[in-house]
Amino acid sequence: MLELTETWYLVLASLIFTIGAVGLLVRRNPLVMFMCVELMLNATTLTFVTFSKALNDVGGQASVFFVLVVAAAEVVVGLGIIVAILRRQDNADADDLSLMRG
Amino acid sequence: MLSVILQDTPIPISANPVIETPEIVWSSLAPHLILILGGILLLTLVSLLRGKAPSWFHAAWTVVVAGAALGSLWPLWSRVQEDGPQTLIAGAVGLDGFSLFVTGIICVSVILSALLLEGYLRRENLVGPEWYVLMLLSASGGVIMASANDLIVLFIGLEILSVAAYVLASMHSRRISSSEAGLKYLILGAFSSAFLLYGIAMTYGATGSTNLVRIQQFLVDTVLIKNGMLLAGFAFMIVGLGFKVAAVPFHFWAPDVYQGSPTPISGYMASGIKAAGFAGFIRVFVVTFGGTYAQQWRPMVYALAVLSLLVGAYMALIQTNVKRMLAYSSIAHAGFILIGVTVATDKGTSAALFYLLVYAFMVTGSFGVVGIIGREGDGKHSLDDYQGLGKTRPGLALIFAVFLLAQAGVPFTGGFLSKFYVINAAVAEEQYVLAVIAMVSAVIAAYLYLRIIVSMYFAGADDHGVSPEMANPPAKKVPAGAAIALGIAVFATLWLGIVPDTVTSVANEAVARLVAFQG
Amino acid sequence: MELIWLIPAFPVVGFVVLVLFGRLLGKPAAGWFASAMVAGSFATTLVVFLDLLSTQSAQRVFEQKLYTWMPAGSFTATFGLMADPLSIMMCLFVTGIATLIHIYSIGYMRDDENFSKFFIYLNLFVASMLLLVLGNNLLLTFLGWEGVGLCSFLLIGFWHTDLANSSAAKKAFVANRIGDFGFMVGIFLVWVTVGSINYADIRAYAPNLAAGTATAMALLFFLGATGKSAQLPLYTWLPDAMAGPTPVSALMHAATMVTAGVYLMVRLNPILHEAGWANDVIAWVGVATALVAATIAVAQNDIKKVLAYSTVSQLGYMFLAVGTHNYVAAMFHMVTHAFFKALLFLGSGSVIVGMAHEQDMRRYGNLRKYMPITAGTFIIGWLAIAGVPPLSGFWSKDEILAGAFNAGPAGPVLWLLGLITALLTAFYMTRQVIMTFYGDEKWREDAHAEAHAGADEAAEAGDEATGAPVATAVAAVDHAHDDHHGLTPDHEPVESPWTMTFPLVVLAGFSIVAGVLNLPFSDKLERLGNWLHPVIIGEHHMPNAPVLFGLASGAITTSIVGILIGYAVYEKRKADPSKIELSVLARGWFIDESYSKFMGGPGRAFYQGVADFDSKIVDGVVNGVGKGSLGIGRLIRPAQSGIIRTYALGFGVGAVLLLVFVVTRMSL
Amino acid sequence: MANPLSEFLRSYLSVGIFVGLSFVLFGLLMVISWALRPNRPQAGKYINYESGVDPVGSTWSQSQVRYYIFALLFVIFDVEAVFIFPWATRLEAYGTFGLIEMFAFITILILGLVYAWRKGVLKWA
Repeated sequence: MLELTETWYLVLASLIFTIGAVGLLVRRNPLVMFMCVELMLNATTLTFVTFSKALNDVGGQASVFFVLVVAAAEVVVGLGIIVAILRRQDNADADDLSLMRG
Repeated sequence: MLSVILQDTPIPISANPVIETPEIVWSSLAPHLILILGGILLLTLVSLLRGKAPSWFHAAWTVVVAGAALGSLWPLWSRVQEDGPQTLIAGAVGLDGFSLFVTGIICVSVILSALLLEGYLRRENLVGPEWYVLMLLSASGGVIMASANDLIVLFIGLEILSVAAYVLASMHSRRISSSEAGLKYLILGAFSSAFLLYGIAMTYGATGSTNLVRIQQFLVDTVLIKNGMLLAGFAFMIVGLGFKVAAVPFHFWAPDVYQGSPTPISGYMASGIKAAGFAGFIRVFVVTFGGTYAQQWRPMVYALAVLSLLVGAYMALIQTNVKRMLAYSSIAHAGFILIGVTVATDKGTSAALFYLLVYAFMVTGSFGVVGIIGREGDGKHSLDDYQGLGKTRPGLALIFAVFLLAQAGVPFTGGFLSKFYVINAAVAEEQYVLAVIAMVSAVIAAYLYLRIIVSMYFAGADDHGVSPEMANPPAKKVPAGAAIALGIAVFATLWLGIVPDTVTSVANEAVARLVAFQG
Repeated sequence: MELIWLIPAFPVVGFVVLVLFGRLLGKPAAGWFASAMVAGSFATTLVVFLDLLSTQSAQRVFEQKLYTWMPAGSFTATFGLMADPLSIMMCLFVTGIATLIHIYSIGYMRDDENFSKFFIYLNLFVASMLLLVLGNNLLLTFLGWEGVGLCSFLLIGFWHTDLANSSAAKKAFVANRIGDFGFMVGIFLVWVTVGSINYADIRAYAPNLAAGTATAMALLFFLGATGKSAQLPLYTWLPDAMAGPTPVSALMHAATMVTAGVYLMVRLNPILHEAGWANDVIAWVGVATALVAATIAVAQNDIKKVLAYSTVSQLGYMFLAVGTHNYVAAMFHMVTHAFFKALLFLGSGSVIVGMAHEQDMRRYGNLRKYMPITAGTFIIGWLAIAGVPPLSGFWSKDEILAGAFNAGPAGPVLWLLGLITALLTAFYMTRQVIMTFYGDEKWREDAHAEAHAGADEAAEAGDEATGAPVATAVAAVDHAHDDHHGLTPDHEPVESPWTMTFPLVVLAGFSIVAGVLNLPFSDKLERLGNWLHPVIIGEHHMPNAPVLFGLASGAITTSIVGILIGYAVYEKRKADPSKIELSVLARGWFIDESYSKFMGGPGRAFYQGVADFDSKIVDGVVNGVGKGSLGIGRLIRPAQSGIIRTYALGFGVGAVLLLVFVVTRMSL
Repeated sequence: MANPLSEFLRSYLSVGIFVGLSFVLFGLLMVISWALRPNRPQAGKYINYESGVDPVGSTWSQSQVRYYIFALLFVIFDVEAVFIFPWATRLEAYGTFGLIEMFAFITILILGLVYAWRKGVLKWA
């Protein structure tokens, strides 16, 4: 049977990371863009855990908590701002928000 | 069959009952604690008093708190001078000249911005404690970042700093561009912190620990055969920190966010947050990976520096909005400071530190003046709004001229010396190409600053040189807080230009050292 | 000896005081004050001279460093004055003549409205001349050189309202500048090779100068000298400089300024000593100038023009002496020439004043009856310049010719040409004296001759105006510059006031006595030779006695013959004067016109081309860079589109590039 | 010898079995009711069921902001809970230091709540 070594997980994590990054580039709706960012953060947590398991050091898993907290804070604040903007223009997608340019 | 399954999955219960908790030397965390508690107390006090607090109270409180934090630096500085830098809280936070210096810069920036903010908010009638609380908390984030000895602590400091900044940027409820700026800053900020985190994970994987001291130790002891992971970590971290510092490929957010967000906040962002960003940059790259791995990451930062210098200068030429001009010029300044970082020597770091301090005064002052000139609704920033300022508001125009000349690097101002030290550091390392590009960029940027001065004093002058009165001049009386702040900033800019040695000697000593954590 | 700084200080003080209070002092007082200043300087020079005389001839060098003027790294120019036999001798005759001319010009400029301004310039001139002479390094001499050039420009163009004068002044200045160019390059060359520009160092370093560099230096300084002392290529400005007031012509364009070139050459004799064939060049240019100028002088009708060309030819003599290493003779001739030429100029000045500012000799005649003193002194001057013995002219010119005779293979040819020039000099001076003071009073019967004179004038003016554009259009017969011109037939010339005749008498005395300075008979009598000995390097041996006497007698006969021919042609009307005064000579062998034509035509086109090049290409590049950077700005502007996703894209691209970089450097 | 992979999978077997059972049960209920009931489609049957009341407006109705704010507050305190639970399980191991630490953590969040309450965010009406 195939051996689920550490690189598998790393590859999976980087895949998720790139999906998140590309998602942010492609999608218009700020909410979805925000979710892509969260996706990227989760990819990093996966990498952390994989490394912690490989290095057999608990530090990696501890840092997952901090990432979690940070992600939560970001979500709360982010959604706050996005909702504030959406209330002002109902169908605001990211491209309309380009008053400042040049 | 179910119970069999349940029994087989062991639930790990650790054996030893007591976990030794790290002993904390509270006094050395003074600046961090003062800022955090100051912010929280302000929040609770004002909410308990439910709006009976006078409007100047918030600003006064912030200034006192930041002043206290600044004051607390002195005993710590003397302690560091005596028995050298220390690492505290199980290696999480480092106390050395570098972190104290950057903390000083951030506190200065907070004081000046708070003073400017007070008048600004009254004019825009957006008075509220939230502004100051967020500023104090973001400052505390910056301080944590500056003294972080652990990548995760660095990340947390960065996040505290940025999340508060996202909100600050979008707090001007009536202006569309403010919320737009907030959103842009938020999404791209989150995007960049994801990169930074991924970089940290990579480095963690490659070196086995997130603690800078252990990483350095690890890199000294072992020679990595496959350094791919580590280099990838470098790349991602550079992306993350590069964003924070608005280095060029990652600078796109800066002009829009500086233009959109309320002007004193842009000032704070341009000075305080950028200082913290650079602190992170230097602490991670110059200090930890400064040794053998320097030539791995230096080319990347070199490219960033060159791009920032050129794009910052060239794009600034074609702007018509003064705030955007200042934004692009701050990108050019970032380029300059990056030179200090690329050189990766103590001389470079102290040059960068000095530059950051002078830059903090210049930029906060400039944005302060722009804020005042922006008049009601903080909208009037185009060049022709500045025409004839020299005649109608000579004092204000003069102060702004001093800041602009300082940013251009005219002698007898701090700007000149800071640029001089940085280029000096570059030349000492035979980075002649970099030095030349820096000077070219300074020349191009000079056109930008002089353009503003020309429009203030000379533009629209009829034949015998008398420039017209301004259409609707800004408020005659400059708010008290702003006047104090501008006074301090102008005095400091000139003082640093003429008598810089006290500060430069401090900057030279304030070079980061990683010290193994004893016990 | 320490008083040396007083010498230039007096005229400088005079200059400053006159500039500040000139108008207040009013008409005569300003003039007297200026003369007093120059007299004071003369007195101090006398004191220093006596002091120098008393010291041993070897240590007759005293340098006084006042302050460091220009400390620029390894190059330091000190402001120091040097008193040695050469410079003190020059100071003596410069201040002496200047005092006399100052007194003279009080009378001459009596009815001129900006009277004090004239004396301001004169004092400034004397100050810069003294600086030129006393300076202990090349830079100070150059400062004096420029100061003198400036004053000559100001004084020639003193009556600048008249276009002719101002263009003459410009011409003089430009010609001098061309010379100064050579002087400057010379200074640079000296500085590069010798490492210092002090005369003492130059003199010490001279022996180990490479022949090539020494020649180059000599030629460069000679170019400077030709500019200043009006030698062949650059002499055209001196005749036109006669547009200035006569005292100016006397002081500057006869005695002092034009001798600066000779002084420079003598001062740099250590270099000339090493410069091989450069000396022959100097000698030949000198003798050629002398000959050409003499021939032109023969055909001039303006009294001052004749003297101007005669000055040019006498200077040619001096350079001939310098070229043949006969420096003592050059200095001797310079001194004697200064006396009798100043005398002749001042004499012509008093004639012009007497004849209501009419300068055309053809309308003079029989003036000795009306102006006895002027005539008497003028005749002494004439005899001196013609080289009639016992007067000073004979001794100095003879020494030069004798020195030239045995100077190398070309010696006799040089001597012969010099002799011919002496003959011509005697001839044209006689012509001038006779036309002015003897014969019938031609302006009397001008009534019927008016038309003829008018026509003649028109003819003259006509051919003059052909080529010259603005730069050199100096009317051949520059009519009197002030208003009350008009020599009416019943005009009774009257003798000039005592302030004008007194200097004439003094100068006449000197012209007679000056010869005693350097009699060739015995060593003791060669006072000037011994006096200048410490300054001169290398020996110059005159031919032995019998040859010397032969040459001397030859010289005497030529001058007598010259006078007789002149007398025959003009007094006795034996030959028709127009056969001698050929129009080609009158127009100075067309040299002047050819210059102006060149400047007008191709020269202008060239300068225009250079100016266009500069404006189009050089400025073009500079503005181009400016526009270019704006262009680049506009180029990368669209990247900042305002849309978050493009920012994120930029972000992503940056990250990818970094990763690509990492991959390249990664060692898997 | 059960190789490590199957050991790894076996521990997840129990989870797999429960999930499978739930799907089967749910599937059966839906299929049987679909098979037995008569099929007479009428418009009235397809309108949204809003607890008996006639539905008003489209689905995309403007939702009150306060729902959203409560959701945010919930997220914050939920994450707080995430930290408190592991602390609670090992309470005695952390000793007094751990106690003070956690109280500091909790008071900061409580202060945040006080601010929100004083700001009038929690008012429902």
